[in-house]
This record gives sequence, C-alpha cells and structure tokens, in this order.
Amino acid sequence: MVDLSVDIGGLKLINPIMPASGTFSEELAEVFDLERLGAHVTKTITRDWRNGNPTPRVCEISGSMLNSIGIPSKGIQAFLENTIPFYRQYAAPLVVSISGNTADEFAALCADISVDGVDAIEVNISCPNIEEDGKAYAIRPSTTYEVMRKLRKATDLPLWAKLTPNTGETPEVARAAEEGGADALVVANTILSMAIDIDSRKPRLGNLMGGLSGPCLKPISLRMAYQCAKATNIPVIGCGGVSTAEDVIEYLIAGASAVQVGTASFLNPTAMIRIVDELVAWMVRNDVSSMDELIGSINDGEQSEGLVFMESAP
Amino acid sequence: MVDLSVDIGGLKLINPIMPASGTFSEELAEVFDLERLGAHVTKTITRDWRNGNPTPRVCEISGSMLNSIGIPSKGIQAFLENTIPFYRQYAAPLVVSISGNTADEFAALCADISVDGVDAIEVNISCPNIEEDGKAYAIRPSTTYEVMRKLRKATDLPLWAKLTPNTGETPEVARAAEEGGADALVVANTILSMAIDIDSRKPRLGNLMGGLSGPCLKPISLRMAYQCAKATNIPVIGCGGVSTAEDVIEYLIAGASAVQVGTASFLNPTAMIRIVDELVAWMVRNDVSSMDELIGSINDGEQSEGLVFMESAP
Amino acid sequence: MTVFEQTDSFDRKSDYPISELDLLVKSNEPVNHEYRQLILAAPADLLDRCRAGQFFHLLCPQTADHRPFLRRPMSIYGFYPQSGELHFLFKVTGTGTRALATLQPGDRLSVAGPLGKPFEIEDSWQHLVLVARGVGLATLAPLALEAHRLDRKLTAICSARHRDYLLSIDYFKDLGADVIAITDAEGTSDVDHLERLLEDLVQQGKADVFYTCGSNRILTLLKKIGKRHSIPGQIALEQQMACGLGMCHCCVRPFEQNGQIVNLRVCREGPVFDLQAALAW
Amino acid sequence: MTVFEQTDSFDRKSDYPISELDLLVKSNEPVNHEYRQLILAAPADLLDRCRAGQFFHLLCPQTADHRPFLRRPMSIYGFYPQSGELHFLFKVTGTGTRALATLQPGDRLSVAGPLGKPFEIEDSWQHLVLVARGVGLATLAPLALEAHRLDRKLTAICSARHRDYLLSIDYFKDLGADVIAITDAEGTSDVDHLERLLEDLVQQGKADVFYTCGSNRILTLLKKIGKRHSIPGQIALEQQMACGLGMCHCCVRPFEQNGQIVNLRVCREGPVFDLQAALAW
Ligand SMILES: Cc1cc2nc3c(=O)[nH]c(=O)nc-3n(C[C@H](O)[C@H](O)[C@H](O)COP(=O)(O)OP(=O)(O)OC[C@H]3O[C@@H](n4cnc5c(N)ncnc54)[C@H](O)[C@@H]3O)c2cc1C
Ligand SMILES: Cc1cc2nc3c(=O)[nH]c(=O)nc-3n(C[C@H](O)[C@H](O)[C@H](O)COP(=O)(O)OP(=O)(O)OC[C@H]3O[C@@H](n4cnc5c(N)ncnc54)[C@H](O)[C@@H]3O)c2cc1C
Ligand SMILES: Cc1cc2nc3c(=O)[nH]c(=O)nc-3n(C[C@H](O)[C@H](O)[C@H](O)COP(=O)(O)O)c2cc1C
Ligand SMILES: Cc1cc2nc3c(=O)[nH]c(=O)nc-3n(C[C@H](O)[C@H](O)[C@H](O)COP(=O)(O)O)c2cc1C
Ligand code: FES
Ligand code: FES
Repeated sequence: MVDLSVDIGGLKLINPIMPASGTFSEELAEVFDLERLGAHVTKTITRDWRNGNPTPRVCEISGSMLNSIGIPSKGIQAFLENTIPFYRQYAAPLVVSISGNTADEFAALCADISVDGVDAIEVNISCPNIEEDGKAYAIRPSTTYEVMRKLRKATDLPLWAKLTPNTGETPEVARAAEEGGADALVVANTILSMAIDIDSRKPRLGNLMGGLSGPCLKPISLRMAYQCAKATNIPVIGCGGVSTAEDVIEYLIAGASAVQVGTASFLNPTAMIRIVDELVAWMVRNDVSSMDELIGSINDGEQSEGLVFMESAP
Repeated sequence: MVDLSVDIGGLKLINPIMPASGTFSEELAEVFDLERLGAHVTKTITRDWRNGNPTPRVCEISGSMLNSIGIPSKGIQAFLENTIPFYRQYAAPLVVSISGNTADEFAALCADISVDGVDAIEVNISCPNIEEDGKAYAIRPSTTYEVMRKLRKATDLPLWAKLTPNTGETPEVARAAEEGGADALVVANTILSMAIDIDSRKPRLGNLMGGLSGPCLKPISLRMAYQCAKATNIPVIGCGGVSTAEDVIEYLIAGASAVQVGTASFLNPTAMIRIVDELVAWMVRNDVSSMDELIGSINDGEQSEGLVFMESAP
Repeated sequence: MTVFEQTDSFDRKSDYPISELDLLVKSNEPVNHEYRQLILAAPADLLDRCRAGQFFHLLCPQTADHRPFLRRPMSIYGFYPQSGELHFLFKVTGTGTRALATLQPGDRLSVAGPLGKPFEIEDSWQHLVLVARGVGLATLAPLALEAHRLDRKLTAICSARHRDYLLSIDYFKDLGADVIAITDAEGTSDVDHLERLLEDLVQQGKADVFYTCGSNRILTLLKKIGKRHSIPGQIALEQQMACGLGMCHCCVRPFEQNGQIVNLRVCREGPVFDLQAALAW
Repeated sequence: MTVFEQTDSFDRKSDYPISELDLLVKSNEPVNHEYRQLILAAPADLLDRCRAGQFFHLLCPQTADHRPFLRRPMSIYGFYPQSGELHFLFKVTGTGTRALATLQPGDRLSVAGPLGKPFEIEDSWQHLVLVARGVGLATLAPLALEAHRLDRKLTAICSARHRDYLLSIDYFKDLGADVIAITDAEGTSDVDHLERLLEDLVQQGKADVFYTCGSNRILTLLKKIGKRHSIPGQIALEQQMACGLGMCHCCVRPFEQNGQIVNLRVCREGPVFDLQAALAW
C-alpha cells in the first residue's frame, strides 16, 4: 500500500502528477479518466480574445521541441461558461493559469477568475510583459515581487507562481515570489530558443523565437526546482522534461512536492497515467510508502548552502 | 573554389571552425593537423594553481552532458613555459581563455598573458565571481561593463568576451560587453543544470551542479547568438551544440561570424575537421562561395526589431 | 487522503473514443518509388471507431539515421474490422516518414487515434464527386468505401503528374466508382480542363457534393463551382501537429466563419472542413 | 586570405598516433552470462600502434532502449596485426555496454585510439607477477602476450567469485604462464591467502614486478608487499571519461607524487600508473 497524496500549500492532491499549462485540455478526457490526475491545469488565458502567433508554431529539434503558440485565448467569458463547468465534473482540483499585459490587468483577471470551481490560480509570470520591454516579470526579483503583491491582493485562492528559466537570479526571484504572497512555485516554463531552416534561411517558428520544452529542458528545470526548494519555504512544483516515473522521483528528491507533465503528453497522450502507475510500481519495489520519504531527500551534503545561489556553470 | 576565411575584429581565420575552451588541448595534435582549424582556444586558466572540482566531473543526460570540471589550472607560469610555445608551431591564431576571482586579479592576469604568441584573449566572464555572490559577471550588464573596462585597459590584444546563457538580459549584457571594450563575443558558455541519481539520491556531479553542453544547448545558444548579433556591432562567435556543418551554417545565418565546437569533439575527436570538410562540400553544392554570403543572412522580416529584446518564451 | 494499490480501478469508463496503442506491423510495402502502404494489425473495437477522413498520430520509430521527436499525422487509408487491419498510405518525405519506411513486419508502432472530424455524407447527397491528387487519395479512399456501403454514386477524379503515379484507381473502380484520371503528362490536369469536367458532372446532375483535400488550386476551383451552383463540399486539410488531440493549438489554420476569419485546429475542428470556409493559402 | 578546394591537403603528417575509425564487427559473443568478447576487423597500422594496457574509446551504438551519449573506454584485450583483429572483453553493466552487446557481425563501431600509457616491462624484470580480478583480466591479458614475446616468466594470479567466472585462464596457460586461480567460493581469494601466495613468490625470486588493475584491496596489499621488498609495480585504473584524450580533465584521480597529492588524468597520464603512487579510494 503506497500513498501518493501530496499537499500543495493546503491543497490536497491524490498524487503528484498533473499536466503543464498549455499541454492539456478537455479533449484528453477522450483518452483516459482525468480523475486519475493530481490536478487539472488549464492553458493560460487572458481577459480578452487573442489570436496567438503565426504558424509554424512548433518545430522539433534534436531530442526536444520548440513552440511559440502565443497564448491564443477565447477570453474569460468563454472560459467561465464552458471550461470551468467541464472540470467541475471531476473531484481533482482545477488550477487555472492566467496572464496579463500589465500588473493591474493581470490582478483584475485574477480577481475575476476567483470563482467557484477554481481551486488554485497559476499565474504565468514568465510570459512577456509589455511594461518591462517584453521581459517577463519573473526575470527579476523586483518585478516578480510587485506583480505578486497585486495578484495576492486580488484573490484568496491558492496562488501558484510559474517561474521562467530565462533569468540569472532564480533563488532571488523565488524568494520575491514567496514574499509577494505565492503559495507555491511552478518551476519552470520554457527557455527562450531559436531554430533556423538553413535552406530557406527563415526561422523555423513563425514567431522567430520560441520556448524549448521536453527532455532537453529537464536538467535546467531540475536545477531550478532544487534552488527554489532551498531558497523558499513554499512547495515547489517541478516542470520540464518529465516523461517517466524516474523523472518524477528525481524532481521530488530535489525538493519538488509535485510535478507537471507537458511535452510527454504530446508523444504519449496516456503518459500521465502511465507515470502514475510506474510511480506506484517503483515505490512498491523500493519500499517507499509516501511522498514525504522522497520530497527533498537529496544527499547534497555540505555543498548545498554555498551553491544554491550559484547561477553560473562551474 | 570556396573561401572559408573570416575576420574576427581584425583577426583573420582561415575558416570559422575553432574549438571551445575546455574541450581542446595539445593532445588533439595526435589525432589530426591542428593547422586545419580557424584558431586554437585554450582551456581557461587562472593565475594560480587550482585543483578543480571533486569527481564525478561529468555525467550524461538524455542526448547531452553535464560537466563541473571547475577550472583546474597549472597557473600562468606553466602556461607561459609550455602551452604558448607549443601553439607557436602553428600559424593558426592562439586564443587564450582566462578567468579571475576579482575584476582586478582578472585584469592583472590579462596583462600578464598578453605576450608574444598570443593572438587574442577570451575572457571567461561566465564563471562564478566571488565579488558577486558567486554570480558570473556576464549575468548582469553592470558587472559585465565594469570587468570589461578593466580588462580592456589591461591589454591591446583582441578581447573576446564569453557570455553566459544564465541570464535574462542577453542583449543588454552583449551591449555592455561591447561598450566595455570587447572586440568579439563568444556566445555562449554552458547553462547551469543538475542531475540526481535516484538510487543513491546523490547529485550525479561531485560539485552538485554543472553546465549543460552539447545538442540540447544549441537552440538556446543560437537564440543568444542571434540576439547578440542584432544588439551589437562586434563579431559574434557561436558556441553550443555544434556538431555538423549544418549547425555551423545555422549559426552563421543567425549572425555569427565563426563557431566554437566543444562536446562534439568528445564524441568524435576528428569532428572539427569533418565539419570543415562538410562545410566546403555544402558550399560547393549550394553555390555559396564565401562566409559573407551566410553571416547574418537570416530572413527574419519585420519581426526582428521588436523581438530581439524578448527574453521570455512567447 | 487517498490510498492506492497498484490498480487501474480509477478508469471509470473503459470505452474512451481515442486510444494509444502499440500495433503490430503486418506489412510495409512500397507502392511506387515514393509511396508505401503500411498495414497494421488492429483490434476490432479500434477499427469500429474509425471513420473516413479521420487520422492517426504515429510515433515513428527511432533509427540510427532518423530521430523524429513528435508524432506524425496520417489519414486512415483503410480500416477493416473483419480482417483486423488498419491501412495507411504514405509518401516518404522527411525524417518521420523515412523512419516509418524502415518498419518491418513484426515490429510495433505506437498509434494514437482515431482522431479528428470525419467526412460527412448527408442523406440527400446521392452523387458524390471526389477530386484528389497525390497523397490526398489516401485520405479520400475510405470515403469511397463508405459511399459504396451507403449505395451512393461516386465519381472520382484522380490527378497525378503521370499515369504511373496514379494511386488507388483500381480501388475506386472496384467500388463501382466512375474514375476520371487526369495527368500533367497528358495535359489533362490543368484547372480549365478540370473545370470543364466538373461543370459536365454538374450539368448531368452527378454532383451533389464535392470532396477534396490538399491542393490550393483545386480548392479555389471547387469553391468557385460550388458557390456558382450551390453545391456543398468538404475538404481535408493538413497542418503540422504536435499533440494531434486539440491541446496545443499549433495546428491552426485560418477559416472564414460568419464573415470573420477565425483560427481553427486542423486536428480537432478538422481535418475535414466545410469547403467554403476553407481559405486558399 | 586562404582559398580551399575540397581537399585533405592540409594534413601535414599522415601518421597520427591516435585514430578515429569505423571498424567492422567480426563477432560479439557472450563469454559467460556477464561478459562478452567483441572482435573487430582493424587495419594493421592501427594494430601496430597498440600496446598492452592501452585502451580505445568506443562510441556505443544508439538502440531503441539505450542511448549512450559519451564514448566508453575499453582496454585492449588483444591486438593481432597478422589476423587484423582487435579484441575487447567487456562486462555488460549499464547503458553503454548494453548497447555494445547488441552489435552484430557486419555492424560498424566507431573507435578512437589507441589511448593512454601502456604497461612497461623493464629489461631487468624477468619474473612478472600479475594479479587480476574480474574484468581486470581484459586489461592484463595483452601483457601476458607481450611477456611471452619478450621471453619473460609470468605468474598470473586470477581471482573471481567462482571458478565459472574465471576468465582467460587458458589464454594465460597457453602463453606459458603459471596460473594460480583463487576464488571466493573456495575461500582462497581473501587478502591473507593472497599475501601468503605473493610472499611465496617473492621468496622464490619469482616476483620482479607486480601488475594489477582495479580492486582496492589488491592495490593496498600489493603496495604493502612492494614496499616491504622494494618490488616495483604498475596498476591500471579506471575513471569515468568524456574525451579520453586529455582535453576535458574529468577523469582525474588523486596520486601521490613527491610527497604531494596531485590529480592526474587516467586517460592520459594513465590508465597505467606506478603502483606506489596510486591511492586506495
Ligand atoms: C490530418 C493529416 C493527414 C495526413 N495524411 C497523410 C497520409 O495519409 N499520407 C501521407 O503521406 N501524408 C499524410 N499527411 C502528411 C504527413 O503528416 C506528412 O507528410 C508527415 O508529417 C511528414 O513528416 P516527415 O517527418 O516525413 O517530414 P518533415 O518535413 O521532416 O517533417 C517536419 C515536421 O513537419 C511536419 N509536416 C511536414 N509535412 C507535413 C504535412 N504535409 N502535414 C502535416 N505536417 C507536416 C511533420 O509532421 C513534422 O512535425 C497528413 C497530414 C495531416 C495533417
Ligand atoms: C581505461 C579503462 C579501461 C577499461 N576497460 C574495460 C574492459 O576492458 N572491460 C570492461 O568490461 N570494462 C572496462 N572498463 C570499464 C568500462 O569503461 C565501463 O564498464 C563502462 O564505461 C560502463 O559503461 P555503461 O554505460 O555500461 O555503464 P553506466 O554505469 O551506464 O555508465 C555511466 C557512465 O559512467 C561511466 N562508467 C561506469 N563505470 C565505469 C568504469 N568502471 N570505468 C570508467 N567509466 C565508467 C561510463 O563510461 C558512463 O560515462 C574500462 C574503464 C577504463 C577507464
Ligand atoms: C505547446 C506548448 C504550449 C504551452 N503553453 C503554455 C501556456 O499557455 N502557459 C504556460 O504557463 N506554459 C505553457 N507551456 C509551458 C509548459 O507548461 C511547460 O512549462 C513546459 O512545456 C515544460 O514542460 P515539459 O518539458 O514537460 O513540456 C507550453 C508548452 C508547450 C510545449
Ligand atoms: C568538459 C568541459 C569543460 C569546459 N571548460 C570550459 C572552460 O574552461 N572555459 C570556458 O569558457 N568554457 C568551458 N566549457 C564550455 C565550452 O567552452 C562551451 O562553451 C560549451 O561546452 C558549449 O559548447 P558545446 O555544446 O559545443 O560543448 C567547458 C565545457 C565542457 C563540456
Ligand atoms: S495538434 Fe495540438 S491542437 Fe492540433
Ligand atoms: S577523459 Fe578527458 S581528460 Fe581524461
């Protein structure tokens, strides 16, 4: 008998596996029982309708993929009318991912989305922010703190801050998010990347650049998850390149309390439930009975203190 | 007849292929004729003897590798006595990579290494800097500018600044390096990463964290090379995941004037000369006769201006 | 707090419409020097769910030379619950299809599907006209079978560079279709000639609906003729896909809906769309 | 400005000591349930450069299940310029060796080498003693051949868990070596017994030099006996490698040199080191 449940700042999940924003939707209910997931996380929405980026919106690179979808959104109204009721069918908590062009707009959306049926709000502070030259809030501790303060005031729901790997200040940003009122950190979004078709000499994404996700991202996000778990006292949700139970266990040992699965669901729509099953099997095999025995159990010895704030490769 | 030569801020290279610092040494002369390379780039040295990091110093991850070698160094004296004379046998320019714990120490080493036989100095401003909490100079524009100013005053040799991907401000850092006096930018070093052995629950590197190199790094470094080429007027040398002529061409199209090859030489010690040969074959096949026809030839249309300062995945 | 044993007991329903399965390769033979036909052994309940116009998302194998990362969408070329076979007809073009071409009988291939919206055949559509070129025939082939089953008349206009590249002609003939072959080599495939052929069919009352896929040229022509005579139509479209399910929004194309341009997901709202809504590209 | 034609003319010398080559697999057979012997066809000029104690760096194949990234170091188990063969003896342990185990005759394998410092046999060393366990025998086997060629006496003490796991015994015997087999199963492989065996050899004047590899226990013992009787020794060591050539400094181990602890590269200053300089770990 193994217990997979985890507690994310008061929110109980039956297991630590949930989808990553933008790589999940109602349609997956046609493939397996969504009730088997620890939580449901929606694609980031914005207040207004948005078209998204020009195609091609994805390309594959050696062993991973890039995307520049650009947050197409039907707007909050459609979301309240269709999406929230759909997920209400399930006991699994619903986590709504949101974003805004300015901190105030972001906070207003946060308030408006804090409705019945929503169990937590994931604030995507890692997308471009027009107030800061297109830099994401989560690139700097100061902008992270400011936007989180406004978002915190806007809702009483658990607030998860989704961080970006495009920064040299991960521990500082994590602490700023915590101080600004985040209840958990999602670590992390995609890393800014590019690919060029050498025949046409055009960028392989319609939007010039895009985000790297999948296996290649894992060692980077894992490092960030470790840094964030060390730097703060709030739960960390690992995200980046998870495709097997071993990946989940690596994140948990590093200090994450749960993980999100993105790209792996594109390669295997049933990936998340396979991972849950594999995780159970691993725990039985290794005589591990609860997630607490894994979370943060890294044998990092003496080094951890000095090195957690290191931001350059040694 | 194709012309592979390139000009890096006045320094002429017979072709755009050179090794990346730390992935090359005199021993490679036992595998092929080092004269076939565009330049020779040494492992980063420090003034004093350094032991380097504990083992394991490398580990492989899905499709790439991590390392935390830690700049073991025999010190400047041994370098002046043995290494420089060795490379003097070759006409190919010698680029010496250096690093220092403080900006002043760094500058003093820069002056002392500016000797006959050295053709350019690559300043590794992407390694941890004790004056800044272990953050690398190249994480922030301000620290980049300051250290570059001191280094610039210390030498008349061409000064190449090696940037780090561990930053959210690539274009700003690139400009700071240019303003501080860099003659070229090497883009980029490894990205801080981590891997954990789930059986022992120990970090898979002796030093806890390390740098990701190889194919997985390419889309990130390529994006940075593009940003740096747009943001500055000095030559950019692409570095990260180059293992084929197609990779080289992708970097050149993005705006790089040359590339460095690192991890690929571990997998194939003859990789660099194979790449030179493949590049010639590609040029003949595609009727391209000089590097100028490739460098910066990206068809990026209207988007380039707005997006070059973007630092978060869209 | 929930406590698990290793169990699948959480699956509340067992009949999810979309499956992810490892299927056995029965054969994978070249049809001509560009196309191959792939035959997989598939369970009847999967085949029962297949419809003409739908597709599967294939996890092409990793080979020494080819390492496709994402899945590749392929139309159902044939589904035969009786013989337990699922057929694909594919053109070897890039990384993924080259890897697919290496599959040997006995190998396994992971498929996800059936996916997407199928072709519709309304009761009032007695005379179907199908216009296809190249690999589009793979997509339209099962429609011919369905038309046959429903006892509708079918005219198949098959276009190719050369007679040697005409695919599935016999397949259509065996199903009782009138087949009109047009080729570049014979100069019979140009728009003007095609327009005359189609107008003839319309005049003879043999065109209640048009079905097509792919080609811009044919789309534009069919839209024009369709509008002229108020003949409905459906088109199967292609777009690069990541998830194939509707989750990622990478596969969108612009369509005209109620006078507005909207982005629709080819994998979900398509791949079969209303002909008049589709925009040339 | 230099202008190239596609040419290799820049190779000033053609006899680089280290080669990167794709060699043909002649066979790859299991020796017991853990070890396999891999035989490659190799050009004579490569084999001529091989020495006992050196190694090659192997680019293990990518398979569906195993995707090794870095090369894997393997000692030369045998090199035969006459028959054009290069032999390796390897233990199937992890990703790389599992991939290596899938190689079939006719496949190609990229090897880089020969690498590292070989064993030395000084003129005054007439009686050689070799102590090896497990895969260490692979490393020491070519030394026996060399001793035979140089007409030296050789005693090979071969240790294993069980007689069934004793490798290369016949190989050593055929080369005229005195073979002493010790096993855990028979209780003959413990340090005390080994010490007595070695002391006997020393007393009989049959130990001018010790050669070994691997095991900490054996290293400590040989250092002690070597120091006691001023008998020189050499040890082949292992460490994880990236480049295998000396460029990356990942393969260092600590050694005692002139009373100081220094890091030396196993791939370059080794893999064969002076026994007294080697430190137990
Ligand atoms: C719904 C649908 C049904 C299809 N049915 C068939 C079929 O029955 N037979 C057939 O031969 N082809 C069919 N195609 C096209 C087929 O998916 C592509 O030929 C295939 O993806 C090319 O992959 P590649 O790796 O060989 O080419 P590459 O050019 O290496 O592919 C690179 C990327 O572009 C994508 N891509 C390239 N061409 C296309 C395309 N035409 N459509 C969508 N994505 C593309 C690939 O999926 C991949 O992600 C269909 C496409 C769609 C969308
Ligand atoms: C100079 C030298 C000669 C060797 N000769 C032989 C030989 O003749 N026969 C034989 O069976 N083995 C030999 N080994 C050990 C062999 O290299 C390892 O067993 C092999 O690298 C394991 O790879 P893996 O992917 O199967 O194991 P994994 O555990 O999956 O390897 C993970 C990583 O650790 C490294 N690694 C693991 N074990 C060792 C080890 N013992 N030494 C060095 N690196 C290791 C791998 O190279 C790889 O980088 C030798 C090692 C060295 C250094
Ligand atoms: C196609 C695609 C769309 C995404 N859309 C969003 C999004 O809307 N909001 C968000 O916060 N992250 C988005 N992401 C990032 C993922 O949530 C996740 O952080 C990232 O993909 C890393 O996880 P992975 O390696 O498991 O895919 C998207 C990723 C992909 C691949
Ligand atoms: C083993 C190893 C050692 C390295 N040592 C250094 C170094 O001393 N100085 C430096 O500036 N970069 C060093 N690097 C980084 C490389 O120069 C290069 O920036 C990086 O590996 C990316 O290129 P690649 O993907 O081609 O390997 C090292 C990289 C590796 C893999
Ligand atoms: S392919 Fe993902 S939404 Fe269509
Ligand atoms: S393996 Fe690179 S120096 Fe030894």
